[in-house]
Order: sequence, then structure tokens, then C-alpha cells
Amino acid sequence: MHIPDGLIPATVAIGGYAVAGALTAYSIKRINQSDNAQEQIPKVALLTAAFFITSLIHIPIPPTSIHPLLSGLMGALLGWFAMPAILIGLLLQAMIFGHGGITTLGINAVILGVPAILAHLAFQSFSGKQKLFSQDEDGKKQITRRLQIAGFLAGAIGVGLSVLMFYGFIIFTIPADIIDPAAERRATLILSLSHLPLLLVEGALTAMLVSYLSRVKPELLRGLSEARA
Amino acid sequence: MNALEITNLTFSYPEQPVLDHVNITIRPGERVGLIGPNGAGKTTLFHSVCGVLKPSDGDIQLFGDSVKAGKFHPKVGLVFQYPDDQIFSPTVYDDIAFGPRNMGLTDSEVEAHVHEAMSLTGIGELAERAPHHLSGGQKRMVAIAGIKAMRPELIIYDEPSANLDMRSRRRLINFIQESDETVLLSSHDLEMVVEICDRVILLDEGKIIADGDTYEIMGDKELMEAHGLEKPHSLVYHIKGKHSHDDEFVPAEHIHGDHVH
Amino acid sequence: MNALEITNLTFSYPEQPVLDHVNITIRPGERVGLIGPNGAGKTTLFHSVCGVLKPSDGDIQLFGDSVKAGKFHPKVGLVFQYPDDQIFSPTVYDDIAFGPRNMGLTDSEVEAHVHEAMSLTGIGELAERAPHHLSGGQKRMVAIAGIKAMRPELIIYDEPSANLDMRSRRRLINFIQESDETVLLSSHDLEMVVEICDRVILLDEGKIIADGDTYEIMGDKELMEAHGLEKPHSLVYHIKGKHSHDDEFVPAEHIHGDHVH
Amino acid sequence: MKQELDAYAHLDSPLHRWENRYKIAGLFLLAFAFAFVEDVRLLPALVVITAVLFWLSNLPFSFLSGRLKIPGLILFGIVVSLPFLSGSTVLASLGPISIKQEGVMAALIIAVRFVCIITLSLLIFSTDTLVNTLKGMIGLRMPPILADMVLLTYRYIFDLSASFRTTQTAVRLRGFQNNKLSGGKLNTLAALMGNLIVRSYEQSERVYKAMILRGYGMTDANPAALTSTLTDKLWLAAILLLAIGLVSAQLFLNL
Ligand SMILES: Nc1ncnc2c1ncn2[C@@H]1O[C@H](COP(=O)(O)OP(=O)(O)OP(=O)(O)O)[C@@H](O)[C@H]1O
Ligand SMILES: Nc1ncnc2c1ncn2[C@@H]1O[C@H](COP(=O)(O)OP(=O)(O)OP(=O)(O)O)[C@@H](O)[C@H]1O
Ligand SMILES: [Mg+2]
Ligand SMILES: [Mg+2]
Repeated sequence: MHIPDGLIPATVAIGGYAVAGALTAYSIKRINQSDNAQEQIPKVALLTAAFFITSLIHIPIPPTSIHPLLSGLMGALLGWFAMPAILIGLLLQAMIFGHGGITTLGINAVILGVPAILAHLAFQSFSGKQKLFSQDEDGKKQITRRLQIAGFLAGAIGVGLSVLMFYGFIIFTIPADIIDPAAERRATLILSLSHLPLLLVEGALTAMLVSYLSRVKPELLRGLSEARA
Repeated sequence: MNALEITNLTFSYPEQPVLDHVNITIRPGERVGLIGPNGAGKTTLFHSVCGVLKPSDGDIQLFGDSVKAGKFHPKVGLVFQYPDDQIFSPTVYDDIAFGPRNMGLTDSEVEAHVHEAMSLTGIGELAERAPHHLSGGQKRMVAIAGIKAMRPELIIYDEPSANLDMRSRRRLINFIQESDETVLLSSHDLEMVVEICDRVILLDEGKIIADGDTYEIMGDKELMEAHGLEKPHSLVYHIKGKHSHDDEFVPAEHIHGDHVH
Repeated sequence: MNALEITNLTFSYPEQPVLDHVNITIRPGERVGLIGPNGAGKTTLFHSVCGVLKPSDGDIQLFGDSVKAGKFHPKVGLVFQYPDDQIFSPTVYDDIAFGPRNMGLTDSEVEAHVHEAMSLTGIGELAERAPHHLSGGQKRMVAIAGIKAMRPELIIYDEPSANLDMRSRRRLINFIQESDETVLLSSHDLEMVVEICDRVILLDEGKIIADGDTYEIMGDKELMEAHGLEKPHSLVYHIKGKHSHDDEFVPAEHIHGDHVH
Repeated sequence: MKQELDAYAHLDSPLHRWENRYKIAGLFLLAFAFAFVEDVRLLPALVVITAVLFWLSNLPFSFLSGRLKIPGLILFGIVVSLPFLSGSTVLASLGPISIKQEGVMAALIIAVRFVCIITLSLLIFSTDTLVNTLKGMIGLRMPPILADMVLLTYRYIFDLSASFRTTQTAVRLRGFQNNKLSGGKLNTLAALMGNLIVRSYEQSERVYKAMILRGYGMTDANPAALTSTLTDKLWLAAILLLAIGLVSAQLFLNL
């Protein structure tokens, strides 16, 4: 789900850098405002590395297999930190795999980052986070259910919006004198709809991951950018 | 029928050869220690035996069946060096049940396997805990239980005593000594090897240097030091010439007998 | 002036008390071993001494200066149990230079510190390597070099021989024996403690159980076993009554002397 | 993730000798100038500039062609469909399907831009070690938080990758087969991923302790200085001239 170099007009690529830069600058400003900014640096860094590695896992959907996008999960766990994390992830991907993506790094960061931040907001409002750590058994079950729903939403929103933006950018920037707008919209819609299974799988995966983390390391779900002393 | 029969096993990474025409035969019920310096090829050998790595050459027979890389061989279980690499489920019970479930057993069989493994390893009361919060010694036993629950006939332990305190190490040694399966074990903790294994194989740079009686091999100071190892203190000879024993080969353990078993 | 003076150190996690009125005094140049089972509080004690954890009560003096939690105390260096946690820079050189750079030294001073630390630890040729390409033994030495480069006067080693093979362990023991700083060291590898330390402190459940001569404490089988430890094989007494030594306290090491030093 | 990283970092060439900050800035801007080209008549210039730079770098051609394969396939799908989808001038037709001139042109432009930009990014990333390249980027005024994060992430990616592989092996040895998706299997994959995430988080706490014990953020650190020569600057000037030339030519052709 990466826009390759050379495909989109330079102006769009530059616009992508501008938006990604602004969002990252805003994230860093928020991070700097928190009391424990410095402490978060290694956390975000190592989590970014973990997301990078885990996103390489194969999920078999015969006849092929897919990689999870994890933008929703990153949003849920990292909050506003997701933006710099995604930027770093994409940069290291370009460096380590050498498949290019330097002029489109900005736009790709927007395609993953904006949905991640929206997923973060959705996750926050649906998980009812304040009660996350209450102890009684009955309440726990309910909370787990809510968490799973919130996780599903985060994952699905992450993939869904990323897919829409991805095809949107590609099709709406096809060089001039082209197919009529209606065809464009239709193509975008069809291509996006064909990704519905991915959205369901990523949603389910994120729900399972969130529920795993709530059992094993609940503090991870508190959201890093909120962790102000 | 042999428990394990390795013939001419050879393995190379693109950059370097690791195992070089290794031949090992282990009879059922034996407890064999595999010793050698870092990078000797111990873990590579284990992974080949379990079918994780595909050897460049050679043949491996496990209780009469040929080991094929990439296939699942429930007859052999590998306990990894770091329990964290092996334990991943959110509860201890789930983790131990993971193998049996994959073997296609019924629910009640799974439960029977898990309970047996938990009671053997003495971790019954941990069933509902998150493995993540256990101590190093408990994690080690959970990892072993996860393997035991598949009821393998050969268990391979890769550095089982790493990072354990004395108490957990002692429990582990007793546990392995009392277990029924054939055991193949690698360790830099040579005192543990002395206690568990009657047979030792010394591997260095992918070649078998020695294979035989534990006391004989580990008591051979020159041999050990030539391969970056040290003779265990428990095998330090009785002082020569000063007492009656003179040149006799008597490991300290046999003379003194005042340490714990 | 003492190297370290811990008075009534007490530390609790919300769920449980960890250290309970601990008093320790260490003179400059001493090499002290801290032993005790898993969870005794050794790492917690070390982290308090370095100022990473804030004690609930008590006072810690480091070469006459009071240790404040959250402050940088370059006079003490802590070598972590897992080198991977400590070598966090992408190259060996950068990692060793990390401390000196934070001490506000000039470029040439930084370079001098780094080169000295690298040559002391014998890792000169690794400077440009990435940490994940190092062996366990090399990682350990790089971690130590990162501390040495800050030229601390007290170095604390938390389980330094964990996961090392014999050769690397031997190199480490020689290295610590020859170093000038005051040393405080925890280990489950009691043979290493015997070789390095002349004084041992036994900690269990956050309390100091014994503090004194290494041979005396570690040779006390009952004391050791009461706290989940075992008397090291090298200190196993010469057999009683059978020879002339009878009740004399003679560690095997002293009698036999045929093992490597 | 078993890649031969830094394999060609130690060759010698003008590009290897070029100081990273200047090299990154120069080639990055040139890549954008490439992306700006929309006229077929400028494509030969792109190809020549790229070919000369690549030739100067001493990197083997097989390295480039290997790196072009995977993204090339993805792009191929898009490019192949363009001649059929877009445009109105029909070049050739076969029944209901027709190839249109505008589409062919668009496909050609995209493909050439793509190959040239990927080659430039290879020149940026493979003519020095990745660590030095990262340091060069940081030297271009990357915000300190981002700089620290990117170095730490890079440091631990390889360790975590190895742990993840080991865990996957352990799971396979207990009979898990990652085929045919089911709820249970997805749950296992989630647990595997969660395990790595939790481990990385806990390690990050230990890493942070180790960092502050060595003075992280406590004093005004003295970062390692980067130095540059006149040659570095001349190279930058030359590349910038090329970039400006291309952009101006495109603007001129637009008129
Ligand atoms: N994935 C790999 N790629 C390339 N070389 C490898 C890989 N894994 C191991 N090696 C090399 O193979 C050799 C044998 O490694 P192995 O892990 O089998 O040794 P070992 O005897 O288990 O050592 P240790 O005591 O450290 O566990 C080493 O030289 C190692 O560097
Ligand atoms: N972050 C933490 N939160 C709560 N309890 C903790 C934490 N860290 C350690 N403990 C507890 O504090 C006690 C002392 O731990 P510590 O790590 O100091 O022991 P140790 O002597 O170093 O053990 P080991 O030999 O295993 O390294 C243990 O019971 C441990 O469970
Ligand atoms: Mg090994
Ligand atoms: Mg400890």
C-alpha cells in the first residue's frame, strides 16, 4: 500500500511532505509539552521497530497472503506518536529494502498517519479507557468486549481510510485529458470495496491484539501521549 | 531402534560452513550432553534434528523415521534457550495447550495432556497466570511443560540453566534426571551436564571432537582447554602424590560426596 | 572516605517491599560479591545506588557525595545484565562514546576516553561494527567499555557472566580481576564470585543475611542452602577424617591448584 | 529480513566520498526535479543524468536490477492499465479494447521517472553505511526527538527481527501451520505479534534506564561534528544546477 516514486505529480508529492511535516511537527510539539517526553522516546522507538517487524508477518488469505498495515494499532497504542513512528518506519523501510519511495514518503506517511490518528481518536472514545483497569470480574468482561470493539474499529478505520486515500491519490492524479470523473469515482469505489476482506481481517486482528495486550500488559493501552505525570 | 541417528550431517550458511559430517547415535533413554564453545554449531544441530533447518547433506533418523525439513515431528520437542521466545500465549494454560491442540487431539485429551505436563513440572497453580509475569525459573518450567504436553520421546534442551538462580537450577536438574524421555542437552553450565548426563559429545567448529563417558571427556583437562572449555571443579582430581590415591582417576564428587544431589 | 556507604536503605514497590533497612559499606578498591536467590533485591539495590530508583528511605553516599535519584552520577557505572539493553547505539564506537559525550567532554577528550576503554577491553577492531553482529562475549565487553569510557570509580556488574561461554567468561574474570576500580558484582555463577571477590554479601528477601569473607560465607553449606544457594564445588571441603587435614577448612581450590586461573 | 545491508558501502567512488548531508540534499532535490518532469522530450535527460551518476557510483548493475523487481511489479500493474483507460487518441484497437496515445505516453513517463528516482534513492542509501546515511539526515536539522528515535529504532529492528523469527520457529515446532486462515490461527498470529510488542516495550524501559545512567538528556551533550569540503559543495552546486535546469525546462515546455 505504498505509492511508488514517479507515479504521482511532483506537486502532490510535495504537498504530501508539507502535510506530513506539519502533522509531525504538531505531534512533536504535543510530545514536548508532556512532562515525560524524554522517557517516551525509547518506548516509541522500540515499539516502532516492533510494528515494523510484525507487519512483515504473512496472513494467509488463499490464494495469496497479506501483510497487516497496523496503522490502526499504532494509532491505538501510540496516539499522536503514531505520526513520527510511521514516518520513521517508512524511512527505514526505504533504506533497508531499497524499493524507493523517497519522493512519496510524505504522501505515504499521510496515507498511513491520518487514519492512524483518527483510529486513535475512535479507539479512545470507544474503549472507555478510564475504566480499563477496574478489577471486578463482571466489569472486566464488559470492558474486554468494549476494548475488542474499539480495537476492531481502530484496525478497520486504519485500513479503510488508508485504502480510500491510496486509490484516491492514484486515480485522481492520473495525468490530464483522461477518463471522466464518474469513471474515476467508480474505479475508486470498486478498488476500495475489493479491499473489504482486508478491512475485516485487520479489524479482527487488531481486536485480538488489543485484548491480548489488555491481559498481558494493560498499561500499553493507556496511550503514550496521554501518559502525563 | 535408535532414538536418534545422525549420519554425515553437514550444514552451511552461505557465508560459512557450520556442521561438518556429524555422526551421532543416541539410544532410547540416554541422556546426552552436547558441549562446545559459542558458535560451535550446537543450536544449528538441534534445529536440523527438529526439521527447522534443511541440512546441505546427510540423514537424520528419529525413532526410525526420517526427519524432513519443514515437517512437524511431534516425537521430538525442543526447549528453546530463552523461554520468552517460546511462550507467547496470554495464559500459562493456553500456552501449554498450544501443542496438543495443534496435534488434533480432542478437548478432553488436550486437557489430560496439559494437566499431566503441569503436574510433572510442578506449575499446577500457575495455570491462569500470564506467563509474562512469572519469574525466570517459572518461565523455564512453563516452556518445558509446553513441550512435555506433546509427549515427545526425545526432548532437546538448549542451554536450559541460563539465567536461573541456584534453586530453580536445582529443580530443573532434578526434573531432567527424573524424566523418562531420551534427553539431548547443550549447556555452558558444565556442572549441570556432569550431574545429568552419563555421555558427553564435544563439538567444536562443526566437528565432533569427542564422544563418550562424561567423566572421561570432561575430566580431560587438556582436551577441554583445547576447545575453550574448563574442567568442572567437581571433577578436579584429588591431589596427586600427596595422598594415597596418586594417579588414580577419582573425581572430587566421588570422594567427597558432601554436596547436594 | 568510603567508596560506597548505604545506610538503612529501604525500597518498596506498591505491591511489595523489596529492600529492608540495608546497610553496606565498601572501601575503595574492594571487590565485593552480592549473592542471593532470584528476587532477593540485588538489581533493585544496584539501581538505587545508581540513582535510577528512588528509595523509600535511607541514604546512599558515593565517594562522599549523596546519591540523588534522577541525577547523573558519573562516578558509578552499572553494567546491565543483558548487554543488548545497554548497547543502544547503532555502532560500537557511538555506543562507547555516548557517556563521554554526555559528560560534556570535547571531541578529542571523547576520543581519548573511547580509545582507552576499547583497548582496555580488547575490542579495538570492533569500532565500526553493529551491535547485532557481535557475539555474546563481545557484546559483554562492549557494554563494559561503554561504562569504562566514563571512567567511573565504582563499577557494578549485574550478572556479568550470564550467557557467556567458558572462554568469554574466563576473559571477563581476568578483566575484572585486573581492573583498578572498586567493584560490586552480583552473580548466580558462584565460582566466578569465588575467583573475583574476597568479600561477599548474602542478600535474601531484601535483608542482609551475611557479610564477610568469601570462603567463610560461601563455605558455610547450611547458610548457603538456607538461602537457596549451593556451596561452590571449588569450596567443597577436603574429605573429613580420611586424610590428615581433618576438620581444617581447605577449599579444594587451595589444595589441588590444577585448574586454570 | 535477511538483507545484505551495507554491502556496497565501502566501495570507493565520488559518490561514496561525497559528504552525506550534501549528497542526501542534492540527490533528494534532483529526485523531486525528476518527479516534476511531465514531458516526454525531457525523458532522455533523466536517463542520461541517472546513468552517469550510477556509473560514477561503481555500484554493480545487478544490485540495481534486483532492487527494481518488486516495486516494478506493483507499478507494472498500474502502468499497463493506463494505455487502455486514459486518453482519446486511439493508436490501435482490437475489438472493444483500444490502446490510446495519451495513455502510452503517460505510462512511459511514469515508468522512466520511477526507474530514475529509485536509482537515485539507491545512490543515496547504498554509497555509505545506513548508519552514516542516517547521521547525515540528522545533520540536516532533523528535530532531536526524531533523531534519537530513528537511531534507536534502527538499532533494535535487527534484534527484534531475530526474536520474532525464533518465536515463529518455536510455534512451528509445536505444530502450528500458518496456512488457511481461521479465527484460531489469527488469534495465534495476534499473540505472536503481541508477544513481540510487549517484549519491545519492556526492553525500552530497560534501555531508557541504561541511557540515563550514561547521562542521556542530563547535560548538554556534545554531538559528533560533521565536516565538509569544498568538493562536497561543488558537487551539490552541480546537482542543483541540473535539478533547476530540468524544472525550468518543464516549466518552459508548459507555456
Ligand atoms: N542465521 C544465521 N546466518 C548466518 N550464520 C549463522 C546464523 N545462525 C548461526 N550462524 C552461525 O553459525 C555458527 C553456529 O551457530 P550456533 O548458534 O549453532 O552455535 P552454538 O554452538 O549454538 O553457540 P552458542 O553456544 O552461542 O549458543 C556460528 O558461527 C554462527 O555465527
Ligand atoms: N518494576 C517492578 N514492579 C514491581 N515489582 C518489581 C519490579 N521490579 C522488580 N520487582 C520485584 O522486586 C523484587 C526484587 O527484584 P530484583 O530484580 O531486585 O531481584 P534480583 O535479586 O535482582 O533477582 P535476579 O537474581 O532474578 O536478578 C522481586 O520480587 C521482583 O518481583
Ligand atoms: Mg546455541
Ligand atoms: Mg537481578
